[in-house]
Amino acid sequence: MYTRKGETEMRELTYLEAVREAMSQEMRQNEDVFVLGEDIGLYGGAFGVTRGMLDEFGPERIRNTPISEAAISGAAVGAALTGMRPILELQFSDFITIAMDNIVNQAAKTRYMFGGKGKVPMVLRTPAGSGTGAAAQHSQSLEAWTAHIPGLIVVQPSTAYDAKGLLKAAIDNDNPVIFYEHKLVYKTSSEVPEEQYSIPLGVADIKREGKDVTIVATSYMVHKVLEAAKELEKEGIDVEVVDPRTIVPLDKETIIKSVKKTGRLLIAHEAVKRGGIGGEIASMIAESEAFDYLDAPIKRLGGKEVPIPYNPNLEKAATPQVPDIIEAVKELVRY
Amino acid sequence: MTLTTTKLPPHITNEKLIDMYKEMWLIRYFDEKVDQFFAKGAIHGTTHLAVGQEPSATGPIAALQPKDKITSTHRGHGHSIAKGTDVNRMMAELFGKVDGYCKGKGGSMHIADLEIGNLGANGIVAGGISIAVGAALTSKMKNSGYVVLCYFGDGASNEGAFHESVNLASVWGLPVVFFCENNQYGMSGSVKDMTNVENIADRAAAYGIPGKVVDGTDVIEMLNVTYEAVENARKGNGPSIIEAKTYRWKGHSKSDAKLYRTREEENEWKSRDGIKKFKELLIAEGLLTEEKAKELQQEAKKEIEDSVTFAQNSPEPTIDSLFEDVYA
Amino acid sequence: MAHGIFMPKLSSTMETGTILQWFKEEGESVEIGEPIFEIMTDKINIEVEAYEEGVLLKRYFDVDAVVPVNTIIGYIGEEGENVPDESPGIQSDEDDAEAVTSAQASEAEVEEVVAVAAAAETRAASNEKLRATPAAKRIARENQVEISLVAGTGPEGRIQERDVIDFIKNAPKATPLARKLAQSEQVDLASVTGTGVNGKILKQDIAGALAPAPVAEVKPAQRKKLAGMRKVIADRMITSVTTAPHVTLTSDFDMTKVKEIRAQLLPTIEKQTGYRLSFTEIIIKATSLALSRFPSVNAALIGDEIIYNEQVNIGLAVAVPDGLMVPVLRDTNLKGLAAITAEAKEIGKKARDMKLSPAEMQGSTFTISNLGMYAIDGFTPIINQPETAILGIGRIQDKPVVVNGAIEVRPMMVASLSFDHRVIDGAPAAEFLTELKRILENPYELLV
Amino acid sequence: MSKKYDLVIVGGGPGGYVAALHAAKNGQKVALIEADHLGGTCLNRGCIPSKTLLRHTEIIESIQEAKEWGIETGELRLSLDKMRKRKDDVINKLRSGIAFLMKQDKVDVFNGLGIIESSNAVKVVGQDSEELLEAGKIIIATGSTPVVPPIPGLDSVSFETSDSIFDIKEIPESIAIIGGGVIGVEFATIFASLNSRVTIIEMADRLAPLEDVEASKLLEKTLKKKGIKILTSTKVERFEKAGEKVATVCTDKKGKEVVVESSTLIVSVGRKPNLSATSKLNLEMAGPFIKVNNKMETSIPNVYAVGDVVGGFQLAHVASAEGIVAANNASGELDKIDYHVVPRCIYTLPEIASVGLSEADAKAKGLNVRTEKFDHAGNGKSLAAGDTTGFTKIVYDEKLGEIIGVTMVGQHVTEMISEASAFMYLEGTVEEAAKMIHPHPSVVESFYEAAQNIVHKLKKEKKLVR
Repeated sequence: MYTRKGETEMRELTYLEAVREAMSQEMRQNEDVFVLGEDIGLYGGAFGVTRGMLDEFGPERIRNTPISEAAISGAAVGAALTGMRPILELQFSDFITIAMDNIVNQAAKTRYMFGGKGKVPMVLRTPAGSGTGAAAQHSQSLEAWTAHIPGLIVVQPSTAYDAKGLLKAAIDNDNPVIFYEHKLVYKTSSEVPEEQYSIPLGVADIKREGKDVTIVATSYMVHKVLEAAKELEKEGIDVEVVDPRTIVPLDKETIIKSVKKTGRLLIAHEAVKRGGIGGEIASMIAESEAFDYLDAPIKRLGGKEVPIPYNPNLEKAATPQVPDIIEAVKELVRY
Repeated sequence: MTLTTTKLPPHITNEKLIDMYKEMWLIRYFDEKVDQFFAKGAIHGTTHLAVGQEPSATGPIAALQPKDKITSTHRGHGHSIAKGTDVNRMMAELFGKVDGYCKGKGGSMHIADLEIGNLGANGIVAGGISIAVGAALTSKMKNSGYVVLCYFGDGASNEGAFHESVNLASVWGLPVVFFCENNQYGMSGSVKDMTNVENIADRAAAYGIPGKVVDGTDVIEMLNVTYEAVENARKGNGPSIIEAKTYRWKGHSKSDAKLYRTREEENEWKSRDGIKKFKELLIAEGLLTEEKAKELQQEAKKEIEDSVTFAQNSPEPTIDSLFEDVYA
Repeated sequence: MAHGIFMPKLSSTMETGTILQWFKEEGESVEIGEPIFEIMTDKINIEVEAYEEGVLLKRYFDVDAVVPVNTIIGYIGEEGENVPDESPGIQSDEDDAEAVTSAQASEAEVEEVVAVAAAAETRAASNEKLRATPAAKRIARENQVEISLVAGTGPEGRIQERDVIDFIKNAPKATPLARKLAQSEQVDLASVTGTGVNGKILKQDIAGALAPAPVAEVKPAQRKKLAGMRKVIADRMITSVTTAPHVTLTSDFDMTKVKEIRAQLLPTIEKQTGYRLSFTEIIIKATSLALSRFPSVNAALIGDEIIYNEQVNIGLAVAVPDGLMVPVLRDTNLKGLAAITAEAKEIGKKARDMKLSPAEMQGSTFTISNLGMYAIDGFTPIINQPETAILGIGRIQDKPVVVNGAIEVRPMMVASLSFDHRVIDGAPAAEFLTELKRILENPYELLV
Repeated sequence: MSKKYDLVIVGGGPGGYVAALHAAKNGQKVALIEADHLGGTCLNRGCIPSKTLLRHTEIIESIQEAKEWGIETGELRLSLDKMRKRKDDVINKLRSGIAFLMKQDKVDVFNGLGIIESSNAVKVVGQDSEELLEAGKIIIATGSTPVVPPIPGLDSVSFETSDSIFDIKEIPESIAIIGGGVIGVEFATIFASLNSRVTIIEMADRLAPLEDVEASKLLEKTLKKKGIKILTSTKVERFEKAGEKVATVCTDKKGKEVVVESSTLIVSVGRKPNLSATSKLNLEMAGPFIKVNNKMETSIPNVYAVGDVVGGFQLAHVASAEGIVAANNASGELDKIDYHVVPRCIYTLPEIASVGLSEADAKAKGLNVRTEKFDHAGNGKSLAAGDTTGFTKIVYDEKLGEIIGVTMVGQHVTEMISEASAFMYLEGTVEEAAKMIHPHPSVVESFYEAAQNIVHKLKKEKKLVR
């Protein structure tokens, strides 16, 4: 993993700890910020993200809710509309289906419909992605849905350092933010400065410089792509890894610049390939000046068009793995 | 029941009563004028009119304190007017003009005025209920002391959001009053076919909160009952449900031939016109004379005519306003 | 002030409404919201309520009338107010109208945009497209390289970036002029070998590549200039062919009698002249006789004048090395066979030895061209101008011939007479040839 | 026993001595026979002496011009002796230069008349000795001599030719020049500046007839401005003695008799090949000249001929180029002469220089050409130099932008013509000429400007192959 030197003392934090620290540090300063969600109090959150926060902030600001995604998502919108800065934890990103009206028709559109009056500064944090054997209804990656709605901001941090900085930016932002945390990334760790810092939304991060192929990857896929890049380096293929960090707004310039340099683009995400954001990024590149620099057709890797299966081997086969990435890159370069 | 014998909320003065009378005519003429323009195709899209439900807008909102907030529905012109939203800017919004409340981008179902506590109409059936709960949550957490009056219709009472929200409000004891305008029909679904309880208010018991049925044509009864529920909530005793039996004289929307109901039923409800009853009550109580009533009626009509002129003179929004306010 | 009741527009597609029934009579009072009449639209039947209260002053349309949207169909107002006798048509107050038209206007705009988009759709389908990656095309564009000349090494022959770079790197060096000529004549520089300094391609190299490559490595044929006698013959032939409309008549002569007469006279003439009489001399004699009877065949055309020759001088075409000479036997109509034979033989030898004097080649009035010694029957001899006709003699060969209904073997010879149709017509020429046939088939007449 | 050489060259002029040096460098054992002085006509009686004297003319004319520019001098005193001395110094320096080169490259130089006995033997006839040289290969480079036309009375008067004129003792009071070709107009320029009264008599209808029509018109105009009398389309009938002077009797194009009296007479009507060395050979001839192919081979194997003796351009630099080709072929290295780009210069003031075909020649050849002329009046350097007479003219093909020919008239254009030659030799087109950055200010910029005008025109007319 890469490290990034900051002024203050650096220490190794897991992704999960980084998220918790971001929320806690913000809540200590800002009364309006509070967390609501199912089993986030004593239980500490389905994945332990809010562990310990009940003791520090009490039940008023760590509000355990009934299992009513429709109500609690609407309540978050209402609270945000009237001055609060709620952080709603949706236990699994798959449950967004029950809260969809409040996200798509209320949160995203209120400011626009009310002619610029009112704002909905809320963050919807939710664990996403497969690999934990949770099967089809608890393993989905549906970021393409929310990315499709004007008025929403969609964030997918891949590392602890990014998670802390981006969550801070999300909470400070006056718009509704959908903040996807991949379950398998919770336990990865990286150097995280102790003091609060904010990473601007819409700025991609080159996780690895390279000149032969550009791979745009999101969330947990960034780790797999970096692993593949190490292998490919042995065969003399120099991969550049671009992590957009936020899907909306998308840092098009960085991706275009990279593709102009390498002339080859692979997009990798865990979500089902059909209708995934890979298609959006590919057409953005095809419509940009980078088109003239393409020396091979744009290639995408995404989940198979199947619900995520329970069996571990089938589960692995359902989403792109490191060997798939290596194979795809070779196909691109052999061109 | 006469004014002198019933105890009115302290902030209701005689002038307020007269204002309430004129306000109801304002609400009626607004919806009639809008209906007229929609019939001529002069207004874009569709609208939902609440002609006949004026008392359930004016009565309950009259019970509120200025800091209290309301959430409205897709048939909410009356609620907005009763909460003090400016008819000129509302009419301009219906004409899609820049001076409209939403700069012409919201339309009839999204009129709102957050400064005066009007958290806005909502195009989604029961869309406003969980938002009202949220607003009440803020009031509780910041103990701002305001109560949220949450309007919804008989149709909305069968949405999942209604049950979850009322339960959440009751569990967290939130300062919100759920006010149901049961106008007998959810679009074409008669409430008798769609709801298996005599009164929607009866469902309050399911969430351990008080529920009360009132006459949707009696503005004074609604005033008092709402006042009681609102103050109870303000004291922290949690939410309650009030159901007003009322009737919408016009169709669900512009192209509704009202085949689902009989003319007799319509005429029977029209005969119990809340505005006329309130006029007779005020005259009986000596607070109003026939001429003054006519005068107030004409004033209201004039205000609505002026609102049309205002709307027509207001400029169209520029194309690049398309991209404004997507994000804060 | 009376208010117009108008036909409402109840859906975006509604154009007209049909009045089904009236609920109010003229003069009856009307409350706001009270239904006044019922109409049928393209979708549903619907009751139309009053927006004004007052008295129904006028009804303009009866039941079943089809009324366009927004047409005034009646008036509500105070008792006794006067209103127009018939309907003023579409609601006149322009603000509503204006609102209506603006709504329609926006729809028109939408149509127009859709049309434009459709037009853009019809891209010209380009012919079988060259497979090249955008990067390859970009580099080709930037270096003015004709991409179709680049060999693609990608899958299915797709041209990759490196292919274009390699093409540029080892593109043959050529002078600007050579490059321009190659471009304008579509010559692939790679296919040209440069003769300039260390292989640089020059303009002439391109020109060379353009010149039609010699079909096969032909050994240089022996070249000879068209000159001398050859040139003279060529010129005369071309003049004759291009000025005289040649027609050739052929006829089969039965040479049985001629053979007999030759056999008989051969020894005598040989004794007299030392030369052996040949068929040619006999034919010359016969022809001369015939010519004296047909002056037009013995004529000459000089300028626009026909000269009917008195003398009959026969020109005899004699093959010589590289050419042809036509020595002349004079007054053959007056000379005997012996004289003709001797003269013919002598003059023939002189011709072959190229010793003929110019005088001996002038003055012929008719020419005979004899190809009898070859396997030739009929042919189309070219008139020896200024003469007007020429006789071609084929070989004498035994052939089955019907004589008096029976097949007999006879020594037959084809005679081909070409004549100048400007001077001689078909009939006289045919007559002359028939006469010649008659004489040769009865040679004894010659002795007369 | 006669000396043996791989290559014997007869004639030490620009054709001969350059061939000798080149063959020597190719490792050949070379002998060079020169009857007179090394350097031939060009060095001793042609280019070098004339250009030396023309330099004096340039100075004299500049001094006169300078008066208008505020640079005044006293009365000009001209010393022909000093001028002649400078001319001789230049010639001697160059002669010894060539001699040194010969010694350096071990070429044996024989002074005497070379007579080619056979295709492998050459006799050197010295003042008092003869020598026979064995030759593997022979190059004939005997050059040419001025033509003395058989005009009646010529033998009865004294006259000069280009061979003798450079040694006259005084500046002629007046001078008649027969022949308005390259040599005639240069002599006219020299003597006009020495204040002789000069008259040129030319049979053709214009001076320097081989050059571009506009060039020779401009030349006539400038020579007239210098006071030189020009009689074109005039035929010399006869010469007569007129006291001390010579009377040249001629008839103009209308047949009227014109008499020109002058103290001196120069005959420069052309040159004829010097065939003194080849009397014993049965060479195939092309008119008066020795017939050669593009490898400079004559009809006799192992015998080559170069320079004026084979005719053609009759220019020193052409002779040298032919010499090199002959030397290469003689030393077994295949080489062919290429006349595609041969510059021609006339050192009058202003100078004339041209390369490739003139407009008339191109059209005569049936080429579809266009021309572009840029007057030096519009050229900054010419204006600064105070001499704007002159122009640059490009003859080009509109389809490929090929430069078919260039003619330049102006100061020192003989130095500038090589740019146009380079473009033609390297087959550059008007586009490259229009693109190449030229020094500013410079007279040669006019070539650049003309090229740009052409490209703009062709682009507008969408003619040029892009």
